[in-house]
Amino acid sequence: MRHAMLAATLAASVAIPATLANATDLEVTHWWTSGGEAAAVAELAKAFDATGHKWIDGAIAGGGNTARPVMISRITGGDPMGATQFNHGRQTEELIEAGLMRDLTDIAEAEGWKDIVRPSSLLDSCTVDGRIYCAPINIHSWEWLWLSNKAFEDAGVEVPTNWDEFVAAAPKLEEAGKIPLAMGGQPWQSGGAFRVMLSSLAGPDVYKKVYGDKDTDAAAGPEIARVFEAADNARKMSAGSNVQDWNQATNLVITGQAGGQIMGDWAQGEFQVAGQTAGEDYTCLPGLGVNAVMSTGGDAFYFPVLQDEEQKKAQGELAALLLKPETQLAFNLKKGSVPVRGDVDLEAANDCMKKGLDILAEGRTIPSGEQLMSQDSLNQINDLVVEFFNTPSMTAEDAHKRFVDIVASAD
Amino acid sequence: MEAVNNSVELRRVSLNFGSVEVLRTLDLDVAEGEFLVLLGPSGCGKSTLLNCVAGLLDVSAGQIFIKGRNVTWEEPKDRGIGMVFQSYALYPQMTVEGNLSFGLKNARLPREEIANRVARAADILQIKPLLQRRPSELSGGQRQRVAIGRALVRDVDVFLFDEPLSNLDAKLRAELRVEIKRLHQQLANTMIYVTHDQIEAMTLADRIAVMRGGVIQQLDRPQNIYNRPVNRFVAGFIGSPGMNFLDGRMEIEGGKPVLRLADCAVPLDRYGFADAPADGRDVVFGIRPEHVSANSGMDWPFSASASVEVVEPMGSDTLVWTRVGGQPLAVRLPTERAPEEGDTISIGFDPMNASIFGTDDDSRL
Amino acid sequence: MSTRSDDRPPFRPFRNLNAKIASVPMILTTMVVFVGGTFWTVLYSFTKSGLLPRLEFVGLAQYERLWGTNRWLIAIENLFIFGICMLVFSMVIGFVLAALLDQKIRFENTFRSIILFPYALSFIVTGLVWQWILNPQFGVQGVVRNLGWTSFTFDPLYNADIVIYGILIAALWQGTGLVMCLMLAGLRGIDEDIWKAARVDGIPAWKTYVFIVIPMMRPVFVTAIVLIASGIVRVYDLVVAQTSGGPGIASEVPAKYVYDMMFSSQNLGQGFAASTMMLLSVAIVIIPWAYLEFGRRRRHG
Amino acid sequence: MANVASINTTAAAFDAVADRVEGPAGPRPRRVLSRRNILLYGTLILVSAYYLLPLYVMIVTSLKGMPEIRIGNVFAPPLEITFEPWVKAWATACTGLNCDGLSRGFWNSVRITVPSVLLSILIASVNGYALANWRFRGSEMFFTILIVGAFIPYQVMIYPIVILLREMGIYGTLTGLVIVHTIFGMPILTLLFRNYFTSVPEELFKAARVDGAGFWGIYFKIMMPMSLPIFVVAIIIQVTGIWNDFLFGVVYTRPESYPMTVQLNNIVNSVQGVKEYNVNMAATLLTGLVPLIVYFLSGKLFVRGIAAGAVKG
Repeated sequence: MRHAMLAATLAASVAIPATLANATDLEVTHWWTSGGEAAAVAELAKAFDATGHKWIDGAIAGGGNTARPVMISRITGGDPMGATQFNHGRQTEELIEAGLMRDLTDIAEAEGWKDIVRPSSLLDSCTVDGRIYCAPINIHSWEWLWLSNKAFEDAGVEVPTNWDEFVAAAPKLEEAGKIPLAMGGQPWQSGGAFRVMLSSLAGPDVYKKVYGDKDTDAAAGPEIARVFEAADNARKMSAGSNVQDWNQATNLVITGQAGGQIMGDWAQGEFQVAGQTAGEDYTCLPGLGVNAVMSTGGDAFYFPVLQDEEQKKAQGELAALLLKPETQLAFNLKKGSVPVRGDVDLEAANDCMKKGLDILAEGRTIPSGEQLMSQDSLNQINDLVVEFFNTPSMTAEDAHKRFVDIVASAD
Repeated sequence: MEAVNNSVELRRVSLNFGSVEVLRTLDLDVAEGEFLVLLGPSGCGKSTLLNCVAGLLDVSAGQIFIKGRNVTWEEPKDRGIGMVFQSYALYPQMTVEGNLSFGLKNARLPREEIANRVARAADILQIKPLLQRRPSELSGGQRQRVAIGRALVRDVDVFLFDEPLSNLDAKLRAELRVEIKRLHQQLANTMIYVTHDQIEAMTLADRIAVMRGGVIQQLDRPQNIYNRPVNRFVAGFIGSPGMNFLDGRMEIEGGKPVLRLADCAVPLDRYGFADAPADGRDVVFGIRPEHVSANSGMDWPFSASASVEVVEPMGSDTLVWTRVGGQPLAVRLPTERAPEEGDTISIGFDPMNASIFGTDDDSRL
Repeated sequence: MSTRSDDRPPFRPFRNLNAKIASVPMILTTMVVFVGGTFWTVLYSFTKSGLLPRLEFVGLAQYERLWGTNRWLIAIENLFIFGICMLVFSMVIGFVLAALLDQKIRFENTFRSIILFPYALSFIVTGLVWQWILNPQFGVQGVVRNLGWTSFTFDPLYNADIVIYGILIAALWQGTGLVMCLMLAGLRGIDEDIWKAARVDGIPAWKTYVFIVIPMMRPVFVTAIVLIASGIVRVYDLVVAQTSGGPGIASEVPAKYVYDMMFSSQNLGQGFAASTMMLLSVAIVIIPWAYLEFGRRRRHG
Repeated sequence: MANVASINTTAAAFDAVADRVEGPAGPRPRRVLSRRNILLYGTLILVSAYYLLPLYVMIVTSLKGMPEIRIGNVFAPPLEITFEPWVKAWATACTGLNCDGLSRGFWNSVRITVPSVLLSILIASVNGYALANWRFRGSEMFFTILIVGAFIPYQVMIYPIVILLREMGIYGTLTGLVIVHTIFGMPILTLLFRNYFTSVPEELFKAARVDGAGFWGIYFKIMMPMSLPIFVVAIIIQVTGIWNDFLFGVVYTRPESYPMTVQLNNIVNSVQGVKEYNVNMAATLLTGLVPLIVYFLSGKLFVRGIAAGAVKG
């Protein structure tokens, strides 16, 4: 920081031409490293560089759980980056309370974010005590089941239209040497899949009660017991899948080695990179084909408090840029996610994306897990589910009981 | 200030390592030009004392004067001393010349002065041809000459030697011993010399301080230490082969002191008692093997016949083990007059040459 | 006793000043980082620190949660299994290899270099290599299956029950060289006369090793055990590179739990509590050793 | 030693042929191919093969193309040698948008390792020297804490150090990481140097003091020139240790200055589509290359470093 300031004063004192002084390097950290994600980030970088500034890419591989610690320790460690990706929601609460994040309210008002961001709950997640601290960039929904048409063809069964059919088709898939359900080994993947099963199979109301109100009665109820039965099925179906990363699991579906995968809409980016077409090569079932609701979590950019005036200005420009229609379109097409503004023309959107847009338009939305629960509690649930998936001897009842315990102590 | 006729003075110096007393309230004066030897077994504190004088160890209490100047808290380099170590302690990466001049360079002496002094020291010690060599290329004797040279160039008043000859073989040791003596005669500096070798001590010293347990037992001229040891420890430590010690009982018979050794009695009237002898006191009677004669045909104040148990030839002399009053007694005889094992010989000695110690405090009566 | 005032040494804080200046980094490291840092962490393990440290005391709540968390229990169990196996195997293999190399063989240097070289590699490199070799599709399992034994199964990294042994294989590959080296140094330190005496007495070689040589090498064994044990508690990089704690959380270890809690779950208090437990377990190993080693040395003066 | 031993064995073998019929005379006959030797060397060769296997697999895999890897036998030598994976690993492999391969991490590691090694050795050697020759009240206590501190799990101190560095304003900078490496290298290095300087005859030190050299004079003019081997040992320990570090690199640096190990982990674990095992192995080998070179060049000194650091406890 001191060096930056020194450099700035020096720069000012020797009166470098104005055009040069305006070009500011801004480091942006994020954890978008898979093929589709990287392509989407490149769009953002291109747009930002077009303003005359320079996007310094600080990609941190290994997913949010690896990247967030680095980001947080840099922000709390007094070495903040220019901007950083977070899942909006409660991950940044304490950083904001500690005064480490920049208040974007003035920019949001100037750009009229209140009117264009849809659903409005997205902006609510960025708001603490009436002030806005983040720029939402996309809507990500977890509630998708991606199916490989080729795999079902090979097995000689119809492509299922809902979870139960999928479960029923599993034996045939296995006979054909396929893994019915691809599932990466990282805890957040099975944790997320479980949450999808919960909101889809038990319904949005139960979901809100459990994750939002931490209602132990609901958590202990028969609906959740059924969800654990479904998870038990999923466990059996995913037994043969031994990959770690989510995109490797997606790759199993793309290549037809696996029947399907429960994964967020970012998986779509991978299908696109592989040159596959929705409806022809793969099928998507929102809400597992049961309850077509979508969570409205997603990614947002936060801007740590900086001292350097030039960099502050660049921050502001980036924040405004992120919600511009062109940026939204270019980014979200590549990323496979849904734009945060309703007025973006999504002609180019494919089959699956349109399905998502329709659900959004109808308002069948639920808050994301990150918006409802602290990362700590979510990680506990992730740990439980991933243990369940990897421990065949653990019964659904046991897991259910421990789930209730976690919900009881969650915040 | 104290009188300046003493070169080195120690006043009530003591040194503790934790609860261990290494030096106990020690006083010592070394006269100008004197050659003083600190002698004692290992662990007696003699090297420690030398290190204190050099300033390499801080004393716990007391004062040290060199040339009348209180140097108790001075740095070693400021004390006007030169020191020679047992392991030579030559700087391995420097040439002989570098070793000799290192201290002078630290003292920032002018270049010519350094060259002059090095040349003079090399001359005295006859190490001129070695000046450009490294210590690893020198023999043990040469190394020790260089080490002495390093003290020499410092042009100081007091030389400290810390067992300088212990690492050399017997022949070289004898050679260098003479050389050190010659050096002392030539330079007439004060020298304090630590050794555990009594021959070195006897041959070199003006005075010897025999130490034990951090205390100076006896400080005297070599002959006195040999002839009149103040206690049993000094008596046993000095002399090789060691003094015979016979346990006995002192009685006054007819107004004359007599030593009772089981069946025989030794008249002690020729012995120079410090105090009047007491009747019925348990004592240790010490007599050196060289002071006992055998089959000499002379009339000794005490004589007895004894049978030879073991014979140890030592070259020119032979040590003959016999028994007196049931206790072993060694006799040192010229080899040509040595008896055979099993012979019976007549032994005799003069108690005037003996030393008698009380059993209570081991000190000389 | 002393009568004169200058009998006593004067108080001189600037004596030996350079040595004190030279020791400033050490004093700062020990007092601020080692002692201060440890104290700070232990103190904050009793607080409800989330993303940022906060002095809001909650008593033993973090520890209650810690010992009620399955992931921690798995981590502890893994550490236990891994630790015991690592200690036993690296000691036995290391000693046997050292004994083999001590037979006045030819090419001793070559053999020693080969066995020790993995020790020069980082845990990340080690973890990634073994991840590849143990890859069920292309690695050992795949090769054996291609040879015709199609039911052959060896996929430790993808089987929650045995994943910790998969990590153990890599750890042993990396670490036995060190033990071998220490043992070899120990064997070389043993007086040749012991072997001569044993031969004269007609004692068979293995008996000489077991009853005479090994007891004489006690200090080497103690050092090796302490080194390995403190390394075991720290094991982190290897797991991260090889399995990232997976499958699921089956190969979690305490060091990773601490890191994840502090930085990923944004629950510093929990992380501090876990690291305090790690400290405690190290103390159980180190304090007796330090007492034996340093305490005894001091008594000898 | 080894040479003498081998000469002896060879000599014995020749003597065995020339042995007379009358009865044993001269050295005991020994055959090279005795059962003991077959067993001994057989075991050692097997063991060596096991230890070399991963190295072999790395090299082989890194020289294959992806199609060849997919038909799958990690042990088979490459049918068609390609250096493309190496080029890719070094120059073009991606983490996120940064597709400049491991080269960046390599230079970062160099920038981290060189000052860290120099600073840590400088501080620790002076420190060990002070502890060996210039003890003062409390110096032994600090040393004991330092050694015991070496066994404290890093996890206990990670966060306090974050705070310390932040307060000093050097969090995330190279300086910060260098200091962290200096701190954590201090116990082992101080021990190494202290033990070494203690073994230097004390009289040498005393002689230098009588000669008027002070603390720094003795260190630079007497001790340092005498101790080159131990400095080499320390350099070996530090270069391999710091080069191989992962945890501190992750915690205390920012992504653009990640050391090679961290970048390696990122490249290997950030998959785009299919895992490119050949590139991964090339990257892994590249990362391991520096310590391996140090290891094979230093030979006995490396062993001595381990023994010196470890055996004395």
